[in-house]
Amino acid sequence: MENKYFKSLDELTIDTTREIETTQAGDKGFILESQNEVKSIATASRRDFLKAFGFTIASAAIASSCEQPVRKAIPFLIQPEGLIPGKAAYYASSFFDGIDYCSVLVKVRDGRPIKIEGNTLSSVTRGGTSARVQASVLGLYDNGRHKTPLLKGEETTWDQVDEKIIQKLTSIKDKQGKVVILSSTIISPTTKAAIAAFMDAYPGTDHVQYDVLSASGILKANETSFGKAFVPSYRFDKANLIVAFDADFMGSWLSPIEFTKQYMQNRKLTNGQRAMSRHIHFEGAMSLTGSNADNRVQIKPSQQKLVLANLLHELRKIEGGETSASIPASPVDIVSLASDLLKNKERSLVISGSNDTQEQLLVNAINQLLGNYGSTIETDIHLKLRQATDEKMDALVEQMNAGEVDGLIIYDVNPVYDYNKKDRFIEGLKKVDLTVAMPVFDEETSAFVEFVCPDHHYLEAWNDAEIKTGFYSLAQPAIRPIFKTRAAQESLLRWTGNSADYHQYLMSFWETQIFPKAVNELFFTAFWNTKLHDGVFESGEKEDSGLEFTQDPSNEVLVNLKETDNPSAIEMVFYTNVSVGTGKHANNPWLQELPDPVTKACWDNYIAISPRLAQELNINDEQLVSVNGLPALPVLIQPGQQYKTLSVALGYGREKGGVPANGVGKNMFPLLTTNNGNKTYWIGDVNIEVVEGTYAVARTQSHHSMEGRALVRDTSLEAYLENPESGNEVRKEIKAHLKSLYPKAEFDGFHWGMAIDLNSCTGCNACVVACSAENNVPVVGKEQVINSREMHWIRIDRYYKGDPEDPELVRQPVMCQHCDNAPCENVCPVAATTHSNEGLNQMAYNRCIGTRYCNNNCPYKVRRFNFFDYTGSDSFKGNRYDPAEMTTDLRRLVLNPDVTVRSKGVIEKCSFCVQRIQEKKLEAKTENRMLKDGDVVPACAQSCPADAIVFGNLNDKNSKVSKYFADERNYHLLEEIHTLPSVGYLTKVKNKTI
Amino acid sequence: MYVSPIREPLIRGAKNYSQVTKDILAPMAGTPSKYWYMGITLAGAAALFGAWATFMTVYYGIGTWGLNKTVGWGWGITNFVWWVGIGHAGTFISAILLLFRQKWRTSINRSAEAMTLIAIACAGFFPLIHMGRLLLGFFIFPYPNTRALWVNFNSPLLWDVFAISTYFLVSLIFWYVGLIPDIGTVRDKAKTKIRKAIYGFLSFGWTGSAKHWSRHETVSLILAGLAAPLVLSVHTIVSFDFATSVIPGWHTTIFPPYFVSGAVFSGFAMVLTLLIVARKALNLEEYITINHIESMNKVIIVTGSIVGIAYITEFFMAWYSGVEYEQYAFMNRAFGPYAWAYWIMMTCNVITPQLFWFKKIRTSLVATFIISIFVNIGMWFERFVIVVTSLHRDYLPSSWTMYKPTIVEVGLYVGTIGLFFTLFLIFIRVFPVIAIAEVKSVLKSSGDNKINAHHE
Amino acid sequence: MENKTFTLTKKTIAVFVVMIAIGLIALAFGFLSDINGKRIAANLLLNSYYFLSMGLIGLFFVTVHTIAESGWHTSVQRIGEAMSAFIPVGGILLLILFISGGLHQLYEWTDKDHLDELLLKKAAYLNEPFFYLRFAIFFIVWSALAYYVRRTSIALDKLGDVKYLNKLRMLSAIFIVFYAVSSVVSSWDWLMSIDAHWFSTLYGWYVFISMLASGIALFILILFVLKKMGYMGHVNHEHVHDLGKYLFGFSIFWAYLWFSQYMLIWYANIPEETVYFYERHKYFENIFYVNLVLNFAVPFLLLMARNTKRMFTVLVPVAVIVFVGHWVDLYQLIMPGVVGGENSAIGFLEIGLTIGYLGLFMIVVFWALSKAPLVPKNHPYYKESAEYHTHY
Amino acid sequence: MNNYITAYYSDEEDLLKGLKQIISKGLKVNDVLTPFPVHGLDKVIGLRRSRLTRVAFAGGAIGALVGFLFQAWVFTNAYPINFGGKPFFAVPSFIPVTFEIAVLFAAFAMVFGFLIHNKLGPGSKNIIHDERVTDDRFLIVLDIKGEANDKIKSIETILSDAGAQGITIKE
Repeated sequence: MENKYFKSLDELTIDTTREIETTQAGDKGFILESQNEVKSIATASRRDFLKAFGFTIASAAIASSCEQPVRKAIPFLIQPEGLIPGKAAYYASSFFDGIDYCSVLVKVRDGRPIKIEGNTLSSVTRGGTSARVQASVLGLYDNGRHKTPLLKGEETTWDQVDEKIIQKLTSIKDKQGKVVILSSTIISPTTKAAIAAFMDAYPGTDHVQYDVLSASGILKANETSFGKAFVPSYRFDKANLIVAFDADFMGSWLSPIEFTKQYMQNRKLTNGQRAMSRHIHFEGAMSLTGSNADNRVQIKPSQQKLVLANLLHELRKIEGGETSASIPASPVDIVSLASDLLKNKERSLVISGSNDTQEQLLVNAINQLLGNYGSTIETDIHLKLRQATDEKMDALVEQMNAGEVDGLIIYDVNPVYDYNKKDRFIEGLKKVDLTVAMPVFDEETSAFVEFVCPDHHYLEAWNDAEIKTGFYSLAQPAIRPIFKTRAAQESLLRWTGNSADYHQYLMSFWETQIFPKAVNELFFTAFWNTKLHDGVFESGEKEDSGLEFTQDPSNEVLVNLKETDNPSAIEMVFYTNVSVGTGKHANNPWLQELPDPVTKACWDNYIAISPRLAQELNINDEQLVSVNGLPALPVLIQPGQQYKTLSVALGYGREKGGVPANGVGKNMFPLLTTNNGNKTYWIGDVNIEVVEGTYAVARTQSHHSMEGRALVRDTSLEAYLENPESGNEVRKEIKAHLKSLYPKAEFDGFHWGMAIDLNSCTGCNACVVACSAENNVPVVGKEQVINSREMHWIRIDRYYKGDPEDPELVRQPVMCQHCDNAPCENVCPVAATTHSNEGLNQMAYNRCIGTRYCNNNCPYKVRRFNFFDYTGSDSFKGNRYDPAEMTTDLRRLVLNPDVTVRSKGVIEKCSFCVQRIQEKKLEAKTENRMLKDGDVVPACAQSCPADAIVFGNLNDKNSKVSKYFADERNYHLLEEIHTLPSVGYLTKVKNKTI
Repeated sequence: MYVSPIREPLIRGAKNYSQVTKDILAPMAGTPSKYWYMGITLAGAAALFGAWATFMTVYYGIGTWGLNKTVGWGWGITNFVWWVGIGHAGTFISAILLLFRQKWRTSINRSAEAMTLIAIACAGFFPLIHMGRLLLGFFIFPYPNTRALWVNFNSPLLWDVFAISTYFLVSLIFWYVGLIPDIGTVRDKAKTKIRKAIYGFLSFGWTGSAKHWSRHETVSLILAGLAAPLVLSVHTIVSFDFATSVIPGWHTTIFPPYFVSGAVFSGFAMVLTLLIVARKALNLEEYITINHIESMNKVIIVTGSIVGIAYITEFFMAWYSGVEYEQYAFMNRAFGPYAWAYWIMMTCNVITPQLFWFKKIRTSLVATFIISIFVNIGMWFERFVIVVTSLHRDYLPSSWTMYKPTIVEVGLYVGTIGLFFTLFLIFIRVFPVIAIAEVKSVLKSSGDNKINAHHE
Repeated sequence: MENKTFTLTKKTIAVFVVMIAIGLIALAFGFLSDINGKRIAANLLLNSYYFLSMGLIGLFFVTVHTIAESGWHTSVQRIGEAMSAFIPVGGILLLILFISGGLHQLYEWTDKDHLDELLLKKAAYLNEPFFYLRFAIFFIVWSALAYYVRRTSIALDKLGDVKYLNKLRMLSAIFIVFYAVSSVVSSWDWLMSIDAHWFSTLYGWYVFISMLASGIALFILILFVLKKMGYMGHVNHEHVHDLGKYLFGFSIFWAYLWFSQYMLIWYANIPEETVYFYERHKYFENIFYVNLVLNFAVPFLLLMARNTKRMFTVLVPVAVIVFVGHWVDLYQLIMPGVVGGENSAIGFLEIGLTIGYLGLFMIVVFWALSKAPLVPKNHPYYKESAEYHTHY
Repeated sequence: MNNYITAYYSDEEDLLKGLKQIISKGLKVNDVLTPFPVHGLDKVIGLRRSRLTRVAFAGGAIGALVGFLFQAWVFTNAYPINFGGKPFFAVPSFIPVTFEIAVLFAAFAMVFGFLIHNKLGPGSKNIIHDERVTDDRFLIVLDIKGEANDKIKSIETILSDAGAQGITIKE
């Protein structure tokens, strides 16, 4: 007799003898039957249950209901219009946090934003995202958000604060006092209009922009060179030779997502491309970008100007132009670099991350000499992401202290935490009569102001942005405001007496200001609707002033150049990492648990020190030291760190960020200094003092050498061009010996596979957060990371090669390899992990009893075990382990209902985003078509700003992934043990001079 | 049966049958001694510590242990294999020595079998407690269910379930079948009514009939024939837990016989540890003589040497294989962060038992006792070395970690030791520790007075 | 009452000489026909190793029972001693094979100029001088111990002094310890290094058990022949039963090790190991299964019952099958590596040469048997053996 | 009514000698109770070799078949799942469980056979003729049900001639 088992409750009542095709939408059993499975339905038996297991991975409801009762179930009595339960809607929006800009799509399920995806329609970020962008959805559900307006710390109503603020504003206006709006860089034209409207209403108002990561130096240098303070638009995709001085342009400098996209476009060797750019990086600390460079040169931050000057000098010498008086010699050899640069005139790009105006003037002179303006640096398109000059902020603080400021409205900045002279700011604040803050999160500054007027989270708000000249984008709410918050712009307008809501204001601004720029658009409504749908609008307009390089005071700089004061002095660099950034995201557990791309440490900041200096000072890893008398931090010995340079991350040591931000690391902002009006992100001649005790730093990787194993294979461009198999020669040998005692596996429909181009992966970690968001990966907290129990389904292995003082660094994203001969599947006693007929290695969480045998037997160690009840889904009560407060009702709203939340004692791992595969198969089926290559994109591939990850059907020989697999560079990790992984890696190629 | 006069007697003191009965039943009579109470208090306290650790593990999760993403098995499985190994001596003595007609087994097989059963119970505890979801542990049985799910017959852990439970059950019936005539003796010597009733019930109505004896012997022999390969199979399957994997240091073909040998090695060591104390405490020196100890020590030399050869073979093959992962795994064992464990293992398992080549040492109770303890320690470390040092550094250096046990894991281990001694102490009070009938059957041929025995 | 001394008759010698002649003809046929030189070398290795091992198992039988203080074996120990007399002969045959160019035919690692990376790594072990050194050590120690064990055993019988028994124990212990290592290492050297890229830690023990089971079978056959010739009247059913149990037990143990090795390699499916069985599956599939039937299924099923282990009518055919079976086992260990799938066959060369070796072996054994009384009646444990009966 | 007559020896060699004598006199010895298995007793009183071995074999064979076929059925028929690319009919994987079940069945079949055959078991009410049988007495039991008194007398004489002690007539 043929048994057929029901796969979902509906099927019990529906037809169970269905033969071939059912097009009845909404039948859940239907999801299970992919196109290739159709023929097996006729003979379906218990195998169906396995498919149902596959489905339970995609069905949180069924799975969790097995273990515990559903606590609350509220049906839609009146179904909201346009909402199909179980189907996600996507809304275009824009993310900007003072570091990254990103055009995004917000995935909304049942009214909840649960995931951020890159928007491929934006020609700026082109579908790329970053870790912070990915994590921003969790910020929406932050426990530390302001929930109501506050008056002197007490909860109150909007009417009350409005009344009181207007009263105060009016009295200031009456006495012709001064109000200052202190904000971050405003890239929103409409917001600027609202501010302008406010300034109109209160004539004594000033607007000061304050960037935590300042580009003052560039702005001021360009003001000198071009007569206008702007940041130009850089084109890494057009540069064949990139020389960067301490500019972490793939991590934090100006517009990292955009730059990563551009940079990688020019470095891919797939699709028949045979050339790639060369990237030379000068820096003291090991940065994300530096670790990706073809050549990395270690210099102290204080030497940077000298090296640049010598480079300019050398270039001029070769060019035969005027050479100024002799300058101190460069600490590193730049002669060959100069000639290389000259060979790449108009195709090179020299940048510096320094905030020193003089240094930027040198950079300008070099780029001018190389003819880069107009090609790799566009002066007619300005990058608007940094507009603040530090002098203005410093001046404001002095004015406040002098009692010249009567009202201060703080918007989107947290100077009490991140301003280097925060004490002075606080003092000044006390002398201001009206203090208003408009933050999203409860933060340090909120405690010092009279009125807190909480702003929407960006996912709740309308907004717009002009990222670069002519590149507009829109933001729209993906959810109604969760709390009693109000758009900051609306607050400003309200205080001027304008009661329009910001949505209306934005639309009318666009109708009058932006719509006219659109060509071929007749009706505003149509224009608006399409642009809102797309999220972006690119008008093609250009700047019309400040295009010409007119002034070159670089000779003065050269003449005044001095030898570095003290070559033996130890210097210290301050950087922002890819996770918490400037500290704004410190309360985001996903980001706190994100391992640094270089050190693999998380949950803390620490002082990186070179191995040589550590030995000299007799300091061990994790020893506590104090720098310049500040609170002690642990030391982390960092290969590749410049001998006399220390580095430490900013953005830690939050005091009022909530859990988990508070008390994580130490605040290093107070160490920043101001020189010539600009903030300097390094200090010279620091004093290290060893403090009693050690401090454990949580690291997800503790062994840094490949031990001679061919795990990450790499080669040089030269060798690659000669032999495409270079670096991967061993594969031929391995393949020749691949003998199996098993029947060859056949996957008749799909055979899912993934290819990872190691040449593209920068290690930015966007995929790690995307995966956590998509798959409800728990956050385990610092202590468990120290115990090596982090849960990430995808990790980026990082190894050092060569001399520990000057190592090469290679990376490799590793997730479940979905081996067709998976050692893990064999050993599970209860058949909880099995192989699907599409080549997926699947986990049935319900069936798992937690022997961890699969984990032991996985050569890649990609399986993760729920050591505690991290999610609150255990059947025992009171044993939850949630140090990062990820299981509060609020934060749980971010959970993806398509993915089961795992309970204590269960193994979990990468599923190749099986829920996405099933969703797309279903979609194709309802549309009665075959799946196309590229339809299914797992979360990691979707998030990647470098397009390093390709996913698809290996049975389709024309799919992109098949082509990658056929590439000579392709290899499989540990292929020699015949696991037959479905993940391939393409050899990393460095364009290095040997 | 003729026994050459140059052989040493197995039972000292000119005993008659009645004396044998009296001697062996003596420990069960009267109230327990002060030492017995002290022992059971100590053992019970240790077991309570284990109960606390069990609660912690079940309630809070495996996170209370020191395991991590790379080292998925630690002390738990180390203890499991250690206990299973110890549980091999009893059946080995009873079955294999019976098949090889080694008469000296008669004095020690009863207590060794009891020890086996208790050790298997202790061992079986670990695979259970180390499940992430203990309450769903029943999934492991292939029972018919409405979802029509079955288990994975490819999994060595599943084989373990069958092997361990079969072994426990067969050992239990083997032990009990052997015990039935002796329970009859206890019953017939019982003074109180209750005792008589209880032992009468347990004796299954044993009368000592010649027919029963005849069948009893057949059953014992066939059970021995079945138990002998069973003993091999159990530790073989335990070794499959490791050897079927692809982890360097785990995957090696020599594991099955080498584990079996190691198991017998450790089991004999534990039997020696227990019996050297028990023979003194229970006044059984005339039954468990220096000869017995010496015979067991010889088994220790043989199995210890096999284990030693296996160690060296593995090490040599790791080099000879030319496989970098294999080579690293073994270099890491000997010189890596857990090298101390490796050298403890080498010292205790390979070097110390070789001292038994000296007759003086293998006939010295003190030396035997000390060396048996060394072997117990060494064999624990062998499993630790195999489990932990293979896992903590396997294929991808990115995932290499260190493992450190927690107090909860220590509690579980100490707890099973407590349980072991508690049950053993109870055993010596309720059942005869020496197989009375079997000793009587060899008394004539191998007793002290055998020279007087006339035999044509 | 008993015929206690064995006399080697001319008729017996004639039979063996004929067998040897068949062997020589087969060898000559091998050289004259177009049979691959590797195949001849492989056959010589197979038989030399096989019969050398038979000699070693004979010695092992005597020594292991001596140190286990066993009594029953004394009735049959002369057979074991006589088998050990072949050790020097077998060793010399092996040496001749190696030095006459067989080494290069058999082992690819001897081709010093064409070593791949992996073999270069192993060259510290797999090189000719070291190989011959190990050979020399094994050969000398084995032969010497075989000689001394037998001499001491005869002395014990002659003089009946317990002092000789103690000496015999000492010698036995030395042999067991040495053999424990040398049996394993020699199997790596002579057999495993044929497939020089491959390795298995269990290999040495597997080969040892194979030879042990086969050695017991041959032991039974020799006992049977002697009985047929009217000797060994003092050996009763109990002794035969014990030998039968050995044959049964070791056959199961062989199967156990075969399974352990095969299953583990099959299970993990790592190419560096699977290559070995891959070839055997592909080119030697019949042999692969025949091996299991002859060496496990037959003795397991036929010797399970008590009576069959005691009766020559069943035991002898089973012993013949097992003896042939382990020859087949050795064949599938050697041929795939040396000759390869296409050129291997079992023909006149194989069968004839084996008959020749058997003849040579038997003549040596019978010669040795004739040199000492068959019944060691002065052995202190002999009386235990003579009165050996159990009620099981 | 008199049912049995019992007598004992205190040494197994005397027992064997006595028994031979008694049996040669044509008496049928009903049972002999001993504290341990006496070597050679089976032959003297003519006990057949036990056939429990066949029960064990049958149990083992059934166990092996059940074990193997069950696994094969699950993997090829009821639950054919791809585990690491292994064939569904994965014979090497089935061997361990097959073996264990065979041993389990054989052992249990035999032990239960033994108990049932001997009427032994928890709560079994077999007659205990002499409490010292399990200590140091070798007791012989003769059936005298329905025998005449003089016949009983003659039996007693034969017994005492054969060196038996403590001749008792029991109901």
